[in-house]
Amino acid sequence: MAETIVLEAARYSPEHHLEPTFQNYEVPFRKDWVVLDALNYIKDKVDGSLTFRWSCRMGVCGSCGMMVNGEPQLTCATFLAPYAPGPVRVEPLRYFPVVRDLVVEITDFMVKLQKVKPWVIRKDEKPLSEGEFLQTPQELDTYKQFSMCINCMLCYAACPVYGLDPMFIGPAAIALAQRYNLDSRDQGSKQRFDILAQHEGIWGCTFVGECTKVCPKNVDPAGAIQQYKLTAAKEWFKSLLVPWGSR
Amino acid sequence: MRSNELNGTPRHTPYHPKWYRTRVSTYWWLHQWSYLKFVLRELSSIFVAFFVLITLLQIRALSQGPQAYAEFQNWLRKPLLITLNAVSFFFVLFHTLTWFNLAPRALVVRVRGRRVPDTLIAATNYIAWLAISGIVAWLLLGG
Amino acid sequence: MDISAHDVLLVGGGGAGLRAAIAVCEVNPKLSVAVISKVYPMRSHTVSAEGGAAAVVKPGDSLDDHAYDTISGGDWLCDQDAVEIFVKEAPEEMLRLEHWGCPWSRDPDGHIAVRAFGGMKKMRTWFAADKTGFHMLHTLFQTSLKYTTITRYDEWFVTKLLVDDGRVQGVVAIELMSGKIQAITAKAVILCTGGCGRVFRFTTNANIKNGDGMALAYRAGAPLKDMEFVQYHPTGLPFTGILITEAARSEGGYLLNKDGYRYLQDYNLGRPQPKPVLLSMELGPRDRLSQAFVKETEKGRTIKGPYGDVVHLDLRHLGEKIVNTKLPFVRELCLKYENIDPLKELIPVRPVVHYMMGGVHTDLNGATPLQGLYAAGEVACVSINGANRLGSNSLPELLVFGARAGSAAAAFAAEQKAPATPVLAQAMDEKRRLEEEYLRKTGGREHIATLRGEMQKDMEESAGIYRTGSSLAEAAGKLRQLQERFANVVLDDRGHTFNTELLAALELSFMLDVAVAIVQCALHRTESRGAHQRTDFPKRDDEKFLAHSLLFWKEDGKPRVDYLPVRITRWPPGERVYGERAAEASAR
Amino acid sequence: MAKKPIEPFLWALFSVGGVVAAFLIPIHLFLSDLAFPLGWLKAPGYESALALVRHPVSRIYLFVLCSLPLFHWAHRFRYTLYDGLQIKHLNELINVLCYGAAVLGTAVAGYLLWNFP
Ligand SMILES: Cc1cc2nc3c(=O)[nH]c(=O)nc-3n(C[C@H](O)[C@H](O)[C@H](O)COP(=O)(O)OP(=O)(O)OC[C@H]3O[C@@H](n4cnc5c(N)ncnc54)[C@H](O)[C@@H]3O)c2cc1C
Ligand code: SF4
Ligand code: F3S
Ligand code: FES
Repeated sequence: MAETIVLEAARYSPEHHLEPTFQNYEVPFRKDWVVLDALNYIKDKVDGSLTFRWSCRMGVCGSCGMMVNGEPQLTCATFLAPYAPGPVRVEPLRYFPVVRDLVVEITDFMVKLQKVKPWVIRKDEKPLSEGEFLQTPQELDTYKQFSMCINCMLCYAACPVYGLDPMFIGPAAIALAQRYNLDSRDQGSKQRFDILAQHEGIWGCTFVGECTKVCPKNVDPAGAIQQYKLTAAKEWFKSLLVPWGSR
Repeated sequence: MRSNELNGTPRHTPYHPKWYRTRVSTYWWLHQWSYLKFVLRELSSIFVAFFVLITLLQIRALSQGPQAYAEFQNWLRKPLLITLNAVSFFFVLFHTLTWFNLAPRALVVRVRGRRVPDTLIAATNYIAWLAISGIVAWLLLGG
Repeated sequence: MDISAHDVLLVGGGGAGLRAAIAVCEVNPKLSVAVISKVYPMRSHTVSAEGGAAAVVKPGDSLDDHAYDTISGGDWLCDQDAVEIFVKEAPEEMLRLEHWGCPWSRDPDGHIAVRAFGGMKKMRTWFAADKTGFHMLHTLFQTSLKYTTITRYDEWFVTKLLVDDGRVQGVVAIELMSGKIQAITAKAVILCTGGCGRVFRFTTNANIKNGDGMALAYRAGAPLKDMEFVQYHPTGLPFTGILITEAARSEGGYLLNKDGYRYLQDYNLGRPQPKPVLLSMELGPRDRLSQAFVKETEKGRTIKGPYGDVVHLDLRHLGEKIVNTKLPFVRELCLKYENIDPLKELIPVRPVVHYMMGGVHTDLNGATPLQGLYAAGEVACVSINGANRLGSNSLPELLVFGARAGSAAAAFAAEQKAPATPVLAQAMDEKRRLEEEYLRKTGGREHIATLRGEMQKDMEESAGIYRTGSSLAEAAGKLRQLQERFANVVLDDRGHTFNTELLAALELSFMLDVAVAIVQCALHRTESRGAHQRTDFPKRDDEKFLAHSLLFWKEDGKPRVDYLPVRITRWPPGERVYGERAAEASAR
Repeated sequence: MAKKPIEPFLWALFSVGGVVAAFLIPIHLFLSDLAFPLGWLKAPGYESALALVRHPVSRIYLFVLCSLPLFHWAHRFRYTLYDGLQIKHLNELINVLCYGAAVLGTAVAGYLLWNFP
């Protein structure tokens, strides 16, 4: 086993570069190191200007997503070992504008997230004095998977449709909308319908399915979107049959 | 205007972020095997349409009488047609496989509150597919 | 210089910050609220809490039981009026979160499920599988999106509180994306910046937990309280500090030293049995287990690893079935983040810093003695955690005191006039300071990582699980040197755009202040209580120290320590007993 | 709702067409376009083929077999053109071509089968 491994890190600073370049760093190679450890080694010992986001180092905060050898990965959950003998290429998440080095701009997602109204919508609030909403484990199970999203943006970096059309609401935001639609406590699916059922919503998705494949938390956004298409189609036929119905 | 960009230094206004955007290549679907597979899956629809075309021609030939029907059968034997149809067959099979594997994700089936595993649904699909194919073959081969 | 103005300003977008922000909106929808956070809110460290959140809901449980568990667990250093408020309001707050959509785990009949937790006599810990903090944080964040009066400053870093006329009137913050330094004024500021685990070398805490808020308040003139109480968790993974939950031991895991010997039997923690026995051996209390580890190390019976000494947690005898059904997350963490399979390999573990009991001194409404400044969450010390926090009390604390601080700040802000101009001059000064000391500095040769490493090492060696007067005095000296060397720090990165190295430098300067605070408080408390264990003063001393330490900032760098009596309402100080004596006590 | 979007309807056609194509086309294609022409299996003679197709149930079956998969194709091909060639701006033209072809094919199928001798 080699003692060191080479990391090819993307570098870009709008103050100094016209476009990203790669810089090679040789780092120690250890069995228990993840890619993020190598990046931190560089930042601490070699080059303090290498820029990337991270926080929890346990795969739950969602900040450390990057492209590792062309695949979107959480760098705190991706060991160096399988990439030996290297080099390992580390780039910012694909399809997002690059702010600096390995940092991308995700405001776009934050805006879309708010648009799909990811909160419980009720016709009338239930007073606290009436206690909790009852929800059986089965009812919990219908949306639980979609509530596991850590907003890491790997799915966006995997979805070519998002790359081609930045207006596309995208996998995670739709999955989160669906998370609330399927929650037995929520009554807001109608309010979310018009946002989701437009071309930039579910219909833009061509079921490439890569979003689900790269998702580190098994959220299955691809499933969420297709399921929602089915719901939308059912609604369409229902409204055809009962045009005076609620919608 | 961008004179200073020629020597490699960007124009940058302090405190104004400037992002670098990469344009998605026209050949994006060639860059990754999974993307290519996706595009091939989508293109299988062309062969689906091609099959429909042949079938419509065949029905027309049939309705025009024995002569036309025989000519049509001969035409189908042409190497070009055989090749096309062979390719077509593989794509159509590819469509079937991907369709069955993906369908359970869109159509969640619950039995007594529990989600039926995707593999079980896919397996059911495959079995149904074999059965249907058997019936069709039996009918076409003259019962 | 750009300025923006709001009514109430939250520093921190974790559980406490978001709860407080929503509280402000609900109390007074006319107020303009700002949430400043150095990471996107949903990245805040609340996200990594696993176990659960305690609140009394089930029949057979009572508020008094919860209060007593909390107070005795805190070794009688909790303010009992605060604890009473806490246990009373926790169920309501947790319910509110349920109404907002938090996916709590359920009983088959659809009611909230609860689980047992260390130090809690009754089952009262609500949980959302093993991702409780994650679900709470995302529920709060997503719910906060519906309030249009909240303005978010995501990825902005607060460097200073603006104080004029004895009142906090805003902050100076850096926008990471652009490097812009600007003033954000407000009529009330609530600090919700979380803990400071990164002051130590091995910690379960995320990279962002640097005690920023403690240092900000302290420098602005608000006192810090009980800073000597730092909680260690006995089983963290070395190097990463990832937490291996207590459940691994309650399922029957063994702790072994380098000879494969269950060393806990040497420390008055009972005799080894093949099956786990409550309150004995591996199921002894967190602090005692951590202390035994130190003693083992002194005897040279721990295992030397690349990241310091470790002992082994042995789950191999539990078998695949138990590990996969009861401890799947433990296995996943070991496999994914440490490249170890607990079915076949021993897990190296060591005590790691987990939680900060102390923090910014506040009253029951989160108000600090400094007008206009509030604090809630781990950064604050109300105090309900006393000398030792019980597991699963922190998450409900965020909600209860976040909401209280939010309401109080809203009421305060509604009566204040807009901030005065002198604060803008201060903001200009701060901007100049940041540029001169970091971005445009010439010379300097100290590197951040080096200084940080030395600080963490010093803290671990002298202010760790066991402390003595001499080790603390030595640490105080070393920290003073480190602060001097810090003046000489140099950055590789002088850019404006997303300068994380500048952030790391500022965080280090905050951490150094916090480290000094911890050491000073520990030095002055000549007794042993809860998480604060002095080998030179091994006994609890209620006569002198049934009191909170208060630490005041002084310009000359020699902080002043003061004491504030603990507020006792109904539970006079008693004794904490463990091991065989605990069994005897409960038999009686 | 002011305007009824047609998207869900088109998607439903695509899906049903996809199901029909997945279940039925492989065996038809294999038999009629490969096995029979190549003589691997004995093709039904003119008379029996005529009799088979003449049956009303067969005619409906064949209509479905031709029409729905065409809409399946139209949907997929449209998106492949959008994304594969990055020509979404030609949106309307593409829609007219794809769905026009599918409608035309359906009409032809209807005409042929309705007027089948
Ligand atoms: C691994 C682990 C497991 C835990 N498990 C449990 C459990 O099971 N039960 C329990 O009750 N407790 C648990 N805890 C403790 C509990 O999670 C924390 O105490 C709590 O989440 C702290 O929340 P907070 O809102 O105070 O701070 P945080 O969530 O840490 O948020 C701090 C916020 O402040 C912001 N901030 C900080 N500094 C600045 C600055 N200078 N400028 C701008 N913004 C700033 C950050 O961006 C962040 O948004 C656990 C802790 C850990 C580490
Ligand atoms: S759906 Fe999965 S990949 Fe996408 S943001 Fe959420 S956790 Fe990340
Ligand atoms: S990859 Fe993209 S196209 Fe749909 S299935 Fe996933 S969102
Ligand atoms: S650092 Fe939090 S997910 Fe990787």
